[in-house]
Amino acid sequence: MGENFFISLKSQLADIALAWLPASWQPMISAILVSCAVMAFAPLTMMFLTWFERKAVGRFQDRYGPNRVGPFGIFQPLADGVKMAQKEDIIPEGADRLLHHLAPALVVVPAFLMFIFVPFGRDMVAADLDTGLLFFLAASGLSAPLIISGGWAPRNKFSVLGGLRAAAQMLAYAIPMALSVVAVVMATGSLSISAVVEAQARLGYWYVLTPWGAFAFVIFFLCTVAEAKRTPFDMPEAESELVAGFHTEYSGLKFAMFFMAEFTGSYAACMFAASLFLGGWIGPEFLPSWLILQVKAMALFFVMVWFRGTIPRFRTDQLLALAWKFLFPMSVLVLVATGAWYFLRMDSGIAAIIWPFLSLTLAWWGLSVVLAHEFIRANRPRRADNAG
Amino acid sequence: MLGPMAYAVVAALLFGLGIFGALARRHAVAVLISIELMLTAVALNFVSFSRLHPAQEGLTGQVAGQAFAIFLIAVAAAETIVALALVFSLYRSLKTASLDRFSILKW
Amino acid sequence: MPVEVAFGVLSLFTLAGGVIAVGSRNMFRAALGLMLSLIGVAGLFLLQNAQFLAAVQVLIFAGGIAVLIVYAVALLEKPGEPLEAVFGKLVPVAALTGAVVSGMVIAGILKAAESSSPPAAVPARFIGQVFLNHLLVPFEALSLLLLSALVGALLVARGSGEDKH
Amino acid sequence: MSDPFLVVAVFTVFAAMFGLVSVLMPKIVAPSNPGLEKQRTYECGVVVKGDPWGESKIQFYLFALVFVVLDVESLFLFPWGLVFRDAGLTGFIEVLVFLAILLLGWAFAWRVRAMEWE
Repeated sequence: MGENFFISLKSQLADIALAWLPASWQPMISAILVSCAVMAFAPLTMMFLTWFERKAVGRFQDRYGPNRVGPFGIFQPLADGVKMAQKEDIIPEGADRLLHHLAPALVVVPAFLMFIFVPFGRDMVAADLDTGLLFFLAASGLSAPLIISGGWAPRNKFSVLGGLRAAAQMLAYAIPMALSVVAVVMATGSLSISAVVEAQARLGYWYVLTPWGAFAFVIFFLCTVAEAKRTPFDMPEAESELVAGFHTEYSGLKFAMFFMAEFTGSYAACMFAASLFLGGWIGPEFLPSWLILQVKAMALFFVMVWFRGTIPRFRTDQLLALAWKFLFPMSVLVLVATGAWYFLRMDSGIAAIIWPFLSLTLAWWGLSVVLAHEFIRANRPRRADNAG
Repeated sequence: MLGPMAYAVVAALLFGLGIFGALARRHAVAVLISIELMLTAVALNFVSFSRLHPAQEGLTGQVAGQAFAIFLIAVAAAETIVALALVFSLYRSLKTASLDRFSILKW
Repeated sequence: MPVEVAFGVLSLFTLAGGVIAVGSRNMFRAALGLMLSLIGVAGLFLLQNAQFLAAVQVLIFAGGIAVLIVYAVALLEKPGEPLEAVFGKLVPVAALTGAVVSGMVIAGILKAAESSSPPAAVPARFIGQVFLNHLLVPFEALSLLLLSALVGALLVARGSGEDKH
Repeated sequence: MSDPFLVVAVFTVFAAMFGLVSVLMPKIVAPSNPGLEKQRTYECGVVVKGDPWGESKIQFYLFALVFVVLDVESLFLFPWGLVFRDAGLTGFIEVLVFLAILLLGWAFAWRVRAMEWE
């Protein structure tokens, strides 16, 4: 299982296929092999992550988590999948039947697409586009309309509201996410994700270790948690008021598709964050590069699970206030700080680290105070609001 | 390799569809949707026709075509938000989104 | 060969999405048809190697404007609108105009000499340079336009602030 | 190395097929006995009243509106970010002006309470 295991496996498989087919098929075969590999990776990761999350949250809550199917319950996701597939497909009357089928089927497409832009290891990026960064953001932006349609199709009040809320939340967090990526683009001078990783290898430090990078990373990571609608940002599917949000009326595998989109999307975002700020596949020489990226991404995913085990859910108004009134101005300030960092040639010296870091920290606390003030103001009793 | 003209044909068809929708539909949002189709067709034309010139630095050829398409998309965004706000405003007073009813300025 | 297949599929998506957008009685489906069409056009941009523009198209048009329209539909849609409300009285005129315009354009295109220059990739860097060196004034003017559109739209959409229906 | 566009195309087809097969599979494997009570929309057991496909809050539109404007402006920063080190200090100041205009719009949206959840 060395560094080049997957690359040589792919070329061997391609050689076998080319023995049967004309040589002009070479690009096609290569594309199919890469696609198959990523297609296998995504659902398998999702299965592992569901098991990991249930096990970890179980430990946080002083339980065992799944422990019946297989050693440590590792085959629990398989059993769940078989159960899901046998569930009756219930479409409520008055629903848009076509959309009820299409929305869960297509919601996995953008979530899976995010994987092919991320470099899994050295020379291991499925689609090495010059503008991969933007395509990643585009793929994550495309899931908002699909989730609105998923909520709209069953003609249920809870799911319509859940879908609209989910989209409002995803839109709100997309802006600071894009702006924190701009900071990385400024530092690298390229929109290709592999170029970002290679630039960090060349510089010898990860972007998260620079003052602007630390803040951009925190903003970016919070935004990915919110984009994936995970706790503490899971208001669109809050059980206590919206039943299950946009997937209330979906049963069996349709529900599993929404779930899969959420998990694969958040893991792809973890891999993306690890590539942008944590050096991607750069790491100790004795480990294969693809393993290093997975370790970093799993660590980030563990932080997401940690959030879920620790932090209570935000209220919708707090959640949107956090995006619009805190993360957005903060990300603009990070952009300005990044520009200043490069123009004032502050690459060297300990003072060059401390001053930007201190001023950004000051801005962070200042904005926090403003946000806290907003929260307190929102808690004052006002005239009764209509729900929604 | 397909030349720019194949793309221009698709753009022309899309533009024709947009014109039909903008003139024929009654729902204000449907008319707006048709206008978006027309704008996209124009953006597609910008990109396809700019391929007749080589890509190089500066405001020429393909770069100019794409830069204009980006401006077009941004202006389309500005147009949409204002138009939809007007539709909401009218809907609030007239309780309908049908363009035939928006005739209170006629007399 | 794959380029021709991709072109065929993408233009099919684009035009089918356009037909749904223009013709569907169900406004929500019309908005989704628009989205399909916009993504198809983004694919056509990608086929012509305009990567940055394709990403912008997906992010702003399909991810922003189409979502805006979907929200508008969710705010305005009333189920069971009568059939005669879908198309106005102008249908024949509209069909004629649309056919004539696209027919004229296509006739013009077919008469023009086909040049077969392969699509060259335009690096996003070139676009940035053009924005900063040549299109600086339009660039800033555009941000003012967006600002005024934001202000106007917010004031108009909120109304007097008393009746948020 | 393989052609990235081809990978995107093939992978999109694969992913869509994966989704469609998964959604249509219950048609074959799962039982299906629709019933009047079962097909009713879920409203926590209360009799269904009103139609969700109707007027919802204008607040959702206001969020989307602010989003579109800020999204367009943030996308304009990407090409600038690519070239900003060659563009020098003047380019940086130009973008600071751009950012200031952006923040002006943002502050206005805050002022008219377009970013509140009420």
